[in-house]
Amino acid sequence: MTQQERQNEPFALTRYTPDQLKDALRKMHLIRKFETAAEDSYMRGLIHGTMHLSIGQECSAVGSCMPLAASDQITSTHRGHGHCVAKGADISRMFAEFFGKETGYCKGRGGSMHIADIAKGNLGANGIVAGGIPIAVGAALSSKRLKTGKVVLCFFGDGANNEGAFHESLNMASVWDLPVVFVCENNKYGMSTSVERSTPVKNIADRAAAYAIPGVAVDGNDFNAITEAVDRAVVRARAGQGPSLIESLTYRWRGHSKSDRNRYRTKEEINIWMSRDPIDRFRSFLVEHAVLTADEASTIESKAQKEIEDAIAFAKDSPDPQVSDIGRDVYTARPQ
Amino acid sequence: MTQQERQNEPFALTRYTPDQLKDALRKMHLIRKFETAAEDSYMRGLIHGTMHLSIGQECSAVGSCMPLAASDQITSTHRGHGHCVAKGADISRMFAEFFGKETGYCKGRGGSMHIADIAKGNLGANGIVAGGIPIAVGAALSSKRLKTGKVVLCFFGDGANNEGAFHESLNMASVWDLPVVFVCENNKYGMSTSVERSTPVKNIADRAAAYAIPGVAVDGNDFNAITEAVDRAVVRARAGQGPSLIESLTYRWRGHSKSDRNRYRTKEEINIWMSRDPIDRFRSFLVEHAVLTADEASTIESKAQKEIEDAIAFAKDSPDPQVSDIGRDVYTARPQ
Amino acid sequence: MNTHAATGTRDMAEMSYSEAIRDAMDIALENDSRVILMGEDIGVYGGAFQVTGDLVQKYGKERVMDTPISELGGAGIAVGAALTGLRPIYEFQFSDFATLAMEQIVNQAAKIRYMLGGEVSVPLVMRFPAGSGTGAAAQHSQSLEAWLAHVPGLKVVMPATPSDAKGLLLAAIEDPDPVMIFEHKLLYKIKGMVRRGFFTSPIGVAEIQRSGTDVTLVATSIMVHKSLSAAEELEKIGISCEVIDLKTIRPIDCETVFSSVKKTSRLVCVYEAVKTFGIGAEISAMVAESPAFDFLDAPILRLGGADNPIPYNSKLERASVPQVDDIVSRVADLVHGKI
Amino acid sequence: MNTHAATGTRDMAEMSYSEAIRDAMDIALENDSRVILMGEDIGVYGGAFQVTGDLVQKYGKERVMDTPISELGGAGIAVGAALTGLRPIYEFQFSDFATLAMEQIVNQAAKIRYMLGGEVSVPLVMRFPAGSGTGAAAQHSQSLEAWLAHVPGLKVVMPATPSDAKGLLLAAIEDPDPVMIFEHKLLYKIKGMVRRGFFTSPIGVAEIQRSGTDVTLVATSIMVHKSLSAAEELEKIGISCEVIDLKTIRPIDCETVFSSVKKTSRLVCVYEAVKTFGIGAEISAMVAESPAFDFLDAPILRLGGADNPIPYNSKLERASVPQVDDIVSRVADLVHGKI
Ligand SMILES: Cc1ncc(C[n+]2csc(CCOP(=O)(O)OP(=O)(O)O)c2C)c(N)n1
Ligand SMILES: Cc1ncc(C[n+]2csc(CCOP(=O)(O)OP(=O)(O)O)c2C)c(N)n1
Ligand SMILES: [Mg+2]
Ligand SMILES: [Mg+2]
Repeated sequence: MTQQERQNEPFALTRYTPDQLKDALRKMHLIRKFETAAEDSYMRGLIHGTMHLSIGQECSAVGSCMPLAASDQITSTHRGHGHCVAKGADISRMFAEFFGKETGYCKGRGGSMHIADIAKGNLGANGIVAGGIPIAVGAALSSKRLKTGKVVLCFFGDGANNEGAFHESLNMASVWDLPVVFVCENNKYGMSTSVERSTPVKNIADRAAAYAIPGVAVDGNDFNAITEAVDRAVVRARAGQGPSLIESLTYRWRGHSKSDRNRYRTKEEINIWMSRDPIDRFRSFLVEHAVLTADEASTIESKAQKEIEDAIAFAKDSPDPQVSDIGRDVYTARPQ
Repeated sequence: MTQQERQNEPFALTRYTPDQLKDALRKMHLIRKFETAAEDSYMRGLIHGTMHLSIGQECSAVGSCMPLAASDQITSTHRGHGHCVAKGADISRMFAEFFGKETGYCKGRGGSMHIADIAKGNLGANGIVAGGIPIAVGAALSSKRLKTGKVVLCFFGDGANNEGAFHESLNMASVWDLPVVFVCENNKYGMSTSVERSTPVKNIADRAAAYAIPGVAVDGNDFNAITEAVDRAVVRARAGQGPSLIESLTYRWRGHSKSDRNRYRTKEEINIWMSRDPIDRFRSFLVEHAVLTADEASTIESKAQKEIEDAIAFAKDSPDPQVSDIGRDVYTARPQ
Repeated sequence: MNTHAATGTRDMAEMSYSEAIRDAMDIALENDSRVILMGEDIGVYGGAFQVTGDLVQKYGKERVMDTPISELGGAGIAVGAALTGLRPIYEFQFSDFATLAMEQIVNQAAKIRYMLGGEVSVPLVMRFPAGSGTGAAAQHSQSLEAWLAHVPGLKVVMPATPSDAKGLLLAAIEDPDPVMIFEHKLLYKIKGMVRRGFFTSPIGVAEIQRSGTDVTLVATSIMVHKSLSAAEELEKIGISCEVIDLKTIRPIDCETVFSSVKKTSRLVCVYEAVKTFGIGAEISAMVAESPAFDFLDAPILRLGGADNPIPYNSKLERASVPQVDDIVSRVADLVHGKI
Repeated sequence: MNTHAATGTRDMAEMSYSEAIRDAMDIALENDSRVILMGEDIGVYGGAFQVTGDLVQKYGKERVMDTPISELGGAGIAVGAALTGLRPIYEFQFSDFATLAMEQIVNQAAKIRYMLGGEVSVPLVMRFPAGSGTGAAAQHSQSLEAWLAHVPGLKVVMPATPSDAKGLLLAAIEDPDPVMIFEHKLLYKIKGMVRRGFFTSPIGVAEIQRSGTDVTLVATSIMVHKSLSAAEELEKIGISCEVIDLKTIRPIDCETVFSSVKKTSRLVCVYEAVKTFGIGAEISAMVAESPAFDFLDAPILRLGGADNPIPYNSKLERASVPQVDDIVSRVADLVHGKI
């Protein structure tokens, strides 16, 4: 390949090894299947809370985390299963948490909305819209002060961009040039409220200008676009040049949560987006560019399916927390 | 005067009668003298709280209120004496409030930081930075829903522009096209923190773009500049075209409050600004354009001085609230 | 005093708690053009708990306003609107999100009238879906009413029945001062007979829901129902409970509580919020400093929430708040002198 | 238990309450590079109450960080920093502004450890200058500690003396969990002997500041001083008061209170916050449900703040919170059986 050809090559192919790309595909499948199984568990009455599924947003989650080092950190949202998988979580412990089991990531105390994976750098989903944004900035402050070199990637939704916490956090991250990448996953709705009805600017990314930081809107369902944009922001953050705002345009196929009657959008709209499945798109891309064969792709998918089934079995077999432990971890136990 | 000449004339001369302009000068003097007397009372131990003086910002307050109709409303800040005078308050009741007297605007319950003048459309100063911003938007919502035709002018400082309330309020005002004019009085510091250290954009007015509303920074010490900018925003608001953000560049001569040691700025800086006294500037402008003579201007000033002295006498002679009335007005008394 | 006591059943209809709230809002929107609803997803979505339902169809988006996700600004806009002529009813999607709006609720809504020397009032209603039991974990299950009851200038009500949900809401809308309404999410589906049309239930008045002689149970919201169930169980073992539905926690109807305690000589406070610093502390202290104190034959018992954030796991979640069994056993212990 | 009781006076220095706080922060900044200070105008300005003073000169802007006026974001950044290795001490300029940050304090800081199954901790300290008496009116004079004491996951302390201001702050910084410190603004200038160098005062331990036999006064913060003054007056008329400085209001040192009540048989709670739903309610209820209840010879009295926002006028302001005279007369009435 000539230098010239390499430059015209899609970003992901220049930056990631085939194994990394296969792993990305694997993670997308895991997310889709995790969500599908979660939904199914809910239907069958195995779950007593609600859940926020990210089906349709798999590429955004995986692509955004792709440029991160293992030691980098993320903060996530109520719609956080995908982010968690993308950052390398163990599916078994995720299901166990979802089922409220002692073997879960939060020992059954947090559930779907609070899954975290500290070892892998996922500082946690958050039940409060925009609640994780200042926390991400705080983690970036730790990185800068403690000189750990970590970059923090902060996920939030389009709805979150109208919270005061968004404004205050982006402002301070900019004032202090902190190593944080803000990824706003714009799936067109905050619950039932469309971006048009909540946010008067054309692109949420345009708001970056109010903080004098770079802002870019990209197709979050296009693996090359999202990885390239995040990569640039990560490089910038790592170099001490401060934060960036990336708007990842995507779509959620399912309702906001289980109580959603989908009255605020049309079937047609949903169908159009479903017909542009981001996982299919990524798989085709990989096959087209001979990163893998169609057969290999199928194997990845079926392995993912197996992983999911094993994880569910593990979770189901796991013990519930003991009621007598209810007060554990409210405070840190200290040697007397 | 030909059409052409009229177009080149300074804005204020085209829009306001000489009497209106003289009254504006009178108000500026009243503000300066109110603040000076307030400071003096504090020094002499007549006041037990703190205060935030707006000396140096008189033109910004008066010029901003100039385009408003009497029935229009404002919300104000901790540094609110000037806004209150500008909207037409009775100086006697202001002093009475400042002295904590029953005859004060708030019957001695609110003090300096909460002076309001509902009859004149001043919905109140506010002790919470940015606390008045959503309230102003709410008042604008009332105007729109109740079709009163009122415009609401919302004062706040540069420091306030980093509060979440600023972001949320401007966003909703824009989404709903409410008749509100946001006037950010940028006096270079939020307490000790310079705008450069708190706000990464060049002009706070640039943040208007994040809400898709007009934003303009003007010299708030230039009567023509500030009145023209606010006038345009008021016309726009009255026409149902929604909010605007105006950044009024000004400077406070005194410390933030009485506990300020002025460590965060230089004497030179203060002196430069003091040498560009906005009241002198406005007076010279009026004399130059023959709106009044130097003598008339002096008379206005000395009358203002007299008004202040009478007001202080009234306030001093006024009764304190009764301790037995302490619980009055916590709730609205209702006929049983 | 039950305001609809005098009304025949022809004027009554069975409805759920959430239908009763919707009915009240419908009546208010119909009767008073100053009334508006504000909140997140209360329009076409019908509200996170389907309380506003289809009201947007009937009254339009200008009166049933979806807000962006901006609780501080939204609450503040409601305050400003109330100050200037509208009568907003602001819905928090979950009461937990009130944590974002405490500034406007506490520093502004509660204090403006007083700070301004009585020149204005803030006729604002806020609705807070509260409580645990939905598996939504620690950030969506809190009961924070004690915070607001600590704030002079606010009124705080906690209707337990569909009838009160409607009557207290209509009273709140009529009230010139800010009224905060805590609605337990698990109550939305309970049914009850509710008077048709306009009526109000008085703010600040408690109601004895069951008469008894051995012990007074003062309960709020969902705990009224649990206490009534417990009282039935306790009757079987010979313990006669008087159950008071407090209804308003600011201002508290002390007299109803005092009289009952004077009669029964034992007091138990039942509430879902974290026990420490909750409503039970206030009721207990109020009695302990009153003449009713002399009538007490036993310590005052508080049955409140456990001292932990609400956990996700459903067994732990249930164990975090008083259940009927807990009430039965603790009250029995108290009456039997074991406490 | 006074941790410096055993120390000779050579190791002691007289300092003001605010100097003691600054000293603690200085020591912590010196000893532990993870410690940072955050807040509005805490740098070159030295803090609104001059508590941080010149620390920025010594440690630089990276460790003594002026924040923009953004309490929610600032608090949240402190939470995130605490979660990931720093030990932030966040100063609210006035405790009233905590109303803007309740989301991060209550939903995040207090709950993260529990929600995450104990995988992390949040070693965060927050300082809240609180209380009235400065003529700053309703939005700058509140005492909101009861709110935070209602929240599992937080610890809440209220030092009354320079020594405790230092010792409890150093204990808070060492603590792995979030500790909220309420400092009464009128205490900043009081002086007292304070041990030099590093020491901690135990969180959760109350102290009897004066022994007595007729009545127990449980007080917090500035009310400890007012109660001690009242006790002197009361002694003159033959009433012997035991004065307990509660120091920590979450968790409360119940045993110290119970033992005292068993001895004196009378209990008065003295605090500045609005009486209703304040710390007095909790103390009263805690005693009323304990075995100490049987020892009580009189109703439990609460002397707390009036049921109104703090007014500006200084006479009204004074009348809004308990003063020494009020304590003297109400305690005398109680002991004389007039209540
Ligand atoms: C502070 C706060 N307000 C409201 C909610 C309720 N809520 C949960 S998710 C959601 C919509 C969020 O929209 P967005 O940020 O776009 O994320 P998405 O659900 O689309 O992924 C709302 C309103 C909440 N959890 N927290
Ligand atoms: C929410 C809140 N945070 C902090 C303060 C303390 N405070 C009062 S005024 C002020 C500075 C405000 O700066 P700016 O908005 O620029 O107004 P200016 O004082 O310059 O007129 C601060 C920090 C406050 N009153 N409210
Ligand atoms: Mg969305
Ligand atoms: Mg300023």
